[in-house]
Amino acid sequence: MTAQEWQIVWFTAWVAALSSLAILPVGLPAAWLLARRDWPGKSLVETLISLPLVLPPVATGLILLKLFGRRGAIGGFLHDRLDLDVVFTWRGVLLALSVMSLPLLVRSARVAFEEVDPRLEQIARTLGAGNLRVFCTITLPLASRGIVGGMILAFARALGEFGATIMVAGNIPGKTSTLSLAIYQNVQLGQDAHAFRLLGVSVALAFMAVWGSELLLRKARRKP
Amino acid sequence: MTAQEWQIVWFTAWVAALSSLAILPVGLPAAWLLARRDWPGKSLVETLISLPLVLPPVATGLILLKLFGRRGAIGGFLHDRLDLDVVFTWRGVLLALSVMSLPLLVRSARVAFEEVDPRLEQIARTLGAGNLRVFCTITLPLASRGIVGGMILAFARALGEFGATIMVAGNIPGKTSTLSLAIYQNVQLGQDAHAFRLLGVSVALAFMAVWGSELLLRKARRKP
Amino acid sequence: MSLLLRHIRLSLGGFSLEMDAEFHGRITAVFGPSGAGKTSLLDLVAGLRRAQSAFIQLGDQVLTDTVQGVSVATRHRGIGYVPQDLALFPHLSVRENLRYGCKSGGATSPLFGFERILEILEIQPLLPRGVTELSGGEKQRVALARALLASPRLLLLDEPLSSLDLNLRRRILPYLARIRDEFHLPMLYVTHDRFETLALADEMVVLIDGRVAQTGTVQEVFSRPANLAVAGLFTVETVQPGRIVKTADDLVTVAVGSALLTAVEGNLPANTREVYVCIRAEDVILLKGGDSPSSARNHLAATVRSVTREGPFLRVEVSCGFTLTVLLTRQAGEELALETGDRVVALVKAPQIHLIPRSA
Amino acid sequence: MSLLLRHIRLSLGGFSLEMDAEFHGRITAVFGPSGAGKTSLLDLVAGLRRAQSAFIQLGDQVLTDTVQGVSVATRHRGIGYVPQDLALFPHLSVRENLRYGCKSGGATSPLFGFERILEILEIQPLLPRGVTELSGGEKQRVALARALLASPRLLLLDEPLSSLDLNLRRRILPYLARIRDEFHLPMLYVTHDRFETLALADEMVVLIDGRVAQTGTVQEVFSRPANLAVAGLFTVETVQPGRIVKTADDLVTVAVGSALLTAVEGNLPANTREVYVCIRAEDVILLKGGDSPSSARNHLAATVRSVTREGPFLRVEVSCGFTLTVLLTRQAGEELALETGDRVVALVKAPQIHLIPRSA
Amino acid sequence: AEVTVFAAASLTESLNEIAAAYETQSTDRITFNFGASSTLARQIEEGAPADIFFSADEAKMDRLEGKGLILKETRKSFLSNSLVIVVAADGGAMIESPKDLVTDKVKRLALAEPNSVPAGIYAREYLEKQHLWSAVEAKVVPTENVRGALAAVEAGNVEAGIVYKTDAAISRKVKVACQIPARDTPDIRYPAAVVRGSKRLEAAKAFLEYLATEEAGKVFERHGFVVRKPGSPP
Ligand SMILES: Nc1ncnc2c1ncn2[C@@H]1O[C@H](COP(=O)(O)OP(=O)(O)OP(=O)(O)O)[C@@H](O)[C@H]1O
Ligand SMILES: Nc1ncnc2c1ncn2[C@@H]1O[C@H](COP(=O)(O)OP(=O)(O)OP(=O)(O)O)[C@@H](O)[C@H]1O
Ligand SMILES: [Mg+2]
Ligand SMILES: [Mg+2]
Repeated sequence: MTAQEWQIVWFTAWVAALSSLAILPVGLPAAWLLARRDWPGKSLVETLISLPLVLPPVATGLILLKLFGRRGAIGGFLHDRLDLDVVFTWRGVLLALSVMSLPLLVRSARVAFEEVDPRLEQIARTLGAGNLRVFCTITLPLASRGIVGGMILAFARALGEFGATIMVAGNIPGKTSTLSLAIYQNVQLGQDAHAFRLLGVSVALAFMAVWGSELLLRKARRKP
Repeated sequence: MTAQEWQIVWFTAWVAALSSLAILPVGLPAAWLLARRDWPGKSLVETLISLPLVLPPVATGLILLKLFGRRGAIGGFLHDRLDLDVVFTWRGVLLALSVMSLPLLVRSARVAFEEVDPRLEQIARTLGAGNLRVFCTITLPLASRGIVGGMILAFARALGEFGATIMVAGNIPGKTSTLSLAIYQNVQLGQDAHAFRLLGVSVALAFMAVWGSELLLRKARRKP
Repeated sequence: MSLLLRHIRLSLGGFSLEMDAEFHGRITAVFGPSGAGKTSLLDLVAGLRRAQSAFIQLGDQVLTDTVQGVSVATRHRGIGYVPQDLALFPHLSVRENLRYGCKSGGATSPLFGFERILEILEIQPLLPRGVTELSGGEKQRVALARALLASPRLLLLDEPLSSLDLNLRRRILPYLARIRDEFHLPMLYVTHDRFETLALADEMVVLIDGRVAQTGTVQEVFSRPANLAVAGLFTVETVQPGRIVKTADDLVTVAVGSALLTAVEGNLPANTREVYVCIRAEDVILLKGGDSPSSARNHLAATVRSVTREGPFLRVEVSCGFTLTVLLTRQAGEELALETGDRVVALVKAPQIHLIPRSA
Repeated sequence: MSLLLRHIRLSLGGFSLEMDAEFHGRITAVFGPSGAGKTSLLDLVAGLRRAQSAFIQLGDQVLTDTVQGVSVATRHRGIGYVPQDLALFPHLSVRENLRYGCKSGGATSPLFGFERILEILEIQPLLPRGVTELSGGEKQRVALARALLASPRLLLLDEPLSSLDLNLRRRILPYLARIRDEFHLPMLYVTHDRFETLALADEMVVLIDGRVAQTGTVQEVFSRPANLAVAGLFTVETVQPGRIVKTADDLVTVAVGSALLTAVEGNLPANTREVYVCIRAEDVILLKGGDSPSSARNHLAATVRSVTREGPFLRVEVSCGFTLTVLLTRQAGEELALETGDRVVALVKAPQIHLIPRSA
Repeated sequence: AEVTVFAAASLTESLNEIAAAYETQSTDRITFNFGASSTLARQIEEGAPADIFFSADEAKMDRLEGKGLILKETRKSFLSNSLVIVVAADGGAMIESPKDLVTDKVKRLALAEPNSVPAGIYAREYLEKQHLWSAVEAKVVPTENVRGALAAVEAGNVEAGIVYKTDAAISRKVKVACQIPARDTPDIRYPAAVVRGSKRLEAAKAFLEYLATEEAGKVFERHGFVVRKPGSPP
C-alpha cells in the first residue's frame, strides 16, 4: 500500500475510534433517561435520536452542514468566537461519524440499562452509594455488555459511513479522506482491485474491534 | 402529497417492515450461536456479519449486484432456473435493506441472548421442554427487549438506507424508489421543500415503529 | 434507639400494608405468614418503596414523612439491609461485594472488623470468588457480612439464616446477640423460626395480611397470642371451640366437648361466651395409673389415641372429651410405656389454657 | 425405585464432589453444612451439570454413564426439580409457570391434580400475577407446585420450605408424605431442618466437603453420627473428650473429666482408646433430691450451673465432672424448681451415650 | 413496450417532462433509473436491464463502449453544458474571472470529486488547460457531486465552487460569479446510446430518436442545457 493509503487507514481508525468514544458522554445519559425515567415526549425524543439512522445520510449531512457551516447557527458561533472550523476539517469527519453512530449506541445502551435489576441499585444505595457511584459501579458494569455491543456497532458504522461524511467534510486527500470515501471513489472509477484492497483493510479494522471487545468482556467477566 | 409520493411511502414502509421481519430467521439463530456456543472462527464470522455496516454502502451494493445480477452466481441461478429477477426489482430493495440491517439485529440479539439466565433454560428442560420449546418459550421472550430493539434499529436503518439500494435496485420511480432515494434525489435537485416533506414522513414512520414497539413491550410485560 | 412507624399505608396490587407501631426493643422480630407484608415493611423502612402515607422516625431522625414531604435518601439512612433475595452484585467478586459499603469507621471495633466478620461467617476462603460461584448458604453469609461491614445504625434482616445449617446458625446467632448488646444496634429481624426469635429478639410484631395482629415482648406474644391466626404461627397444637359456663375469682370454667376446663380469665372482653381454647402440646403432663395430688387445676381422664415418634419427642394424641395433643420427651414417654388405648390423666395448669374470643 | 450413584467425580473450582452411594429409600434427606455440595449433587442427578465421571441409574434406567458415554437428556429424565434459587420464569404469570411442565397424566390422580396442589400450597389467588409480584414464600410455593405438576418420576427438592411459616409447613409436609406413600415417588430432599427430615425422610446422606460423611436410615444417622462433623450438624449439645478405661460384655467404661460413664461398645474399631463422648440434651433426665432406683446405667451427681428458658424448653447446664447440657420441657423444669447451685442427679442410659473415635 | 432509461441525475426534470410528452403520442412507456453516471455505468457493467444509457460524460460511455456493452451505432451526443463559478449570494467573494481563484480571495474551492465525477473532471481539465490547477489544487474540497459543492458554498466554508450552469439554479443562496467561456471549457457532452442486449430495441431506438427532436430540445434548453445542432463536430 502507498504511504497515502496508510495515512488514510490511520486517520480512519483513529477518527472512528474517537467518535465511538466521543458519543459516550451524550449517549449513555440519554440511554439511561430513556430506560429509567418516564417523561412526556419520550418516544419523540427517542425517534429524534434515531433520526440519523432513518434519514438518508446525505440529508443528515446536509443538515449538519447547514448547522455547522460558518454561516450556520452553531458553526458561525464556533468560527466567530472560538476561531474553530468544523466542516471540511477532521472535526467535520468526527462530527459526521458521531452523529451517524449515536443512535446505535443509544438504543443498545438503553436496552442494556433496562435489563439491569433495579434491586441491585437499591441495595447499593443502602450501602451508602450516591447516584453517581451507583451508576458507575453497578448500572454501568452490569450494562457493559450491551454498551460495548453498541460501541462496536457505532465503530463499525463509523468505518462504513460515507454519505454524511463527504457532505460535511469533503473528501480532501490527506485531510478528511477516510477509507470509506476512498473505497467509494475506487468503486465509481471501476478500480475494483484497489477497492478490494481497501475493503480488506476495513474488514481487518472491524475484526480487530470485534475481537478486542470480545477479549475485554471476557476478561471483565473472569476478573472477580 | 401526490399519488406518486404516497406510493413511495407505502412501498417504503412495507419493504422496510418486511426486511426487518425477513432477517429474523437468519439473524436470530446466528445471534444465538454467537452468544451461546464457542467455536473456532467465531470472531471472524461475527466480523463478516457486521461487514455491511463496516463497508461503504455502495461497496456492499456492488458486491450484492455482482452476486445477484443475472450474470452473478446466485442471480444467474435464480434467473435461469426460477425465472426470478432480483436486481432492479422490489426484491432487490428487500435484499439490500435486509443485508444492510442484518448486523444491527444480530448484534443486539446476541447481547440479549447472552443476558438470558441459562438456569431458567435448564429448569425448563427439567419440566420436559425440548430445545425448540425452550428457545421459543424461554430464551426468545426473555431476550425480546433486545431483539425488538435490534428490529427497530434494523427498521430505521432500512428506512434510511440509500447507497446499497440504489446500487442493487436502482431508483426506478414506481418500482424501486424508496423514501430515502426520493429524499436523496430531491436534495440533489435542490427541491428542499419536497425533501423536507418526505423527511417528515420518514420520521413519522420511525416514530410509529418506536412507539409501537414500546407499546408492544409494555403490554408483553403487563400481560402475566 | 426507637423506631416509630405511624399511619403507614402501602398498596401493592391487591395487597395493602396498614400499620401503626413503635419498637423500642433492641431486636424486633417480624413474624407472619408468607405474604403478610414483612418484606414490604423492611423495604419501606429502608426507603426502597414509596408508601401512600407514612411517618417513619429512627431515634431523633425523621426518615419519611409523607405529610411534610420528607424522605431521607436511602444512602443517608444508615440502614444495613440483608434482603430476602440477597441481591449480591453479580459482576463483583466476594471481596468487592464486601468492600462496597465498607466504612473505615466500623473497623475500629473488633466486632465489626473485616477480619472478625469473615471469621464468624466463614467466608475467608470465598473472597476471591465471583458471587455466581457460591452455594446458596455462602451467598447468604456474604450478604449478611456486606450489610454488617457498612456499620449501619439499623439492621434489616430478612430471613438471614434461612439456608444455613445448624452449626453455622449456632455461631452466628450469639454473634448477632453480641452486636445487639455491645453496639445497641437495633434490628428488624424477619424469621419463621421460633428459636431464632427466642434467642435474639426482645420485642415482636406479628403481621397478618398487611395488618399488625399483635405486638409485644417475645414472651408475651408467644404465650398469649392475640388471636387464632397468631396462635397458628407458633405451633399451638390444640385449638378447640369452647363455651364459658362460669366466671368466678378471675377463673373461668369452659366447656370443651364433654370436658370442663378451668382457665384464667385474663383480658377477655366482658361477657365473652364463645371462645377457642388453645393448649400447647408441651404444656400438658401425662400421668399413668391413678391420679395423684398436684398443683395443676385441670386433671383430665384421657385415653391414648396415638403415639408418634417425632425426633427426640413423642407426640401423643389423647381423647379426654376432646382431642388433646401432648408432646413428651422420648425419655418420659418410654418411662410411661404408653400404648394406644392406655388410660391416663392429663394435667394442665389453668394459666396455660389460653382463651381467644370467637363469634358463635 | 432406587437411585444409584457410582464413582461420581465433579470438580468446581477448588471444590470437588466425590461420592459413591445408593438410595433405596422413598425420601432421602440430603444433609450437610453450607457449601458441602448438596446443590451440586442435585444438579448432577438432573443432568444440569457435567461430571468428570459419573454413573447414575434410576430404577432400571441408566441416566448418566460417562464411561459408556450415556447421558439421557434432562427433559427425558422425568425429574422434578425445585432449585434453591427457584428459577421461576420471570416473563410468565404464575399460571403459565405452573402450566409449563403440566402433564395431563398427573391430573388423573386427585393428589397430583392442579386444583389440589393449588389448594394445599395456597396459590389459587396468585394465579394471574406475574412472578415478580410475589413474596419470597409465595415464590417458593409456586416453584414447588410447578415441579409437582410435571408428574415426575423423581423429585429433587433443594430446601423447598425454607422461607415458609410453620403453618404452611405443617400443611405441606403431610402432603409430601402422602405423595411419598401413595405414589412411591422417590425424592432427594435437601434441608437443614431436623424436624423436616424426621417427618419425611427414611434414608439420609450427609455430605461434608464434597464427600459422603455418612449414609443410613434417618434414625441411625441421627442417633449414631459417624464423626464429629456429622454430630455437629444435629445439635448434639454435649461433646467431650474421653478415654476408654474398661471393656466388658459389650459395655465400655469411659472416663470423662472426673466422671466415669458406661456406654455400649457398638461398632467402635478394636483397641480404640481415645473417644469423643456425645450426649444429646434431651436424652438426659434430671432428678432432684436423692437418688432413686432406675434402669438407667449412669447416675451422675451434678450441680446446676445455669438455667435458660428457650421457648417451650428449659436448657440446663450441669456440671458432673464435665459440663453436661440438659433439655427439659418447661413443665418438668417447673416441677423440679431448678435453681443455679441446686444439687441434682443426671440419668443417662448407656445406649444413649455415643462414642466417636478420636486421635489422641 | 416499456423502455428503461438509465439517466444521469441532473437530467431528472427535463427527462420526466419529455417522457410525459412522449407517452401521449406513443404506446411505449418510459421508466427511468436516475443516479450518478458512474453508478449507472457500474450497474450496466454488472448486467442491469437497461435499454438506454444517458450519461453525463463521455468517459463513462467510452468505458461501456470499450466493453461492448452499448450499440455503438446508436450513440449520440446532442446535449452539452457549461461550467460556472459560484459564490455565496450575499457577501460572497468578489470574483470576476477564473484567475481570481488563485488569489487570496479564495481560500477553498469546492468541486465535485475531480477524478471520478464528471463535473469535477471537467473543472479540473479546464483549470489544467488554464495552468491554474497546480496553484489551486491545494484549495480544492472534493464533494460527492454538484449538490455538495453548492452546499459547501452556502455554508460559507468555501469561497467559491465550480458547477454546471444547469445546477447553479438549484440554490437561491448562491449566485453565478462568472461564466466560464464555452471556448475554454472542455467539450461537455451528454452522450446517450442503446444498451446491447436490450429486449425492446425498436422502442428504445424510437425514444432515443425522439430525444434528439426539436420538441425535446426545447425542454432541455428550458432547463439550461445547450442543445447541439445535429451535424456539429463531435
Ligand atoms: N409487585 C407486587 N404486586 C402485587 N402484589 C405484590 C407485589 N409484591 C408483593 N405483593 C404482595 O404483597 C404481599 C406482601 O408481600 P411481602 O413480600 O411483603 O410478603 P412477606 O411477608 O415478605 O412474605 P414472605 O414470607 O413469603 O417473603 C404478598 O401478598 C404479595 O403477594
Ligand atoms: N461455579 C463455581 N465455581 C467454583 N466453586 C463453586 C461453584 N459453584 C459452587 N462452588 C462451590 O462448590 C461447593 C458446593 O456448592 P453447592 O452449591 O453444591 O453447596 P451446597 O451444599 O448446596 O451449599 P448450601 O447449603 O450453602 O446451598 C461450595 O463450596 C461452592 O463454593
Ligand atoms: Mg418476604
Ligand atoms: Mg445449595
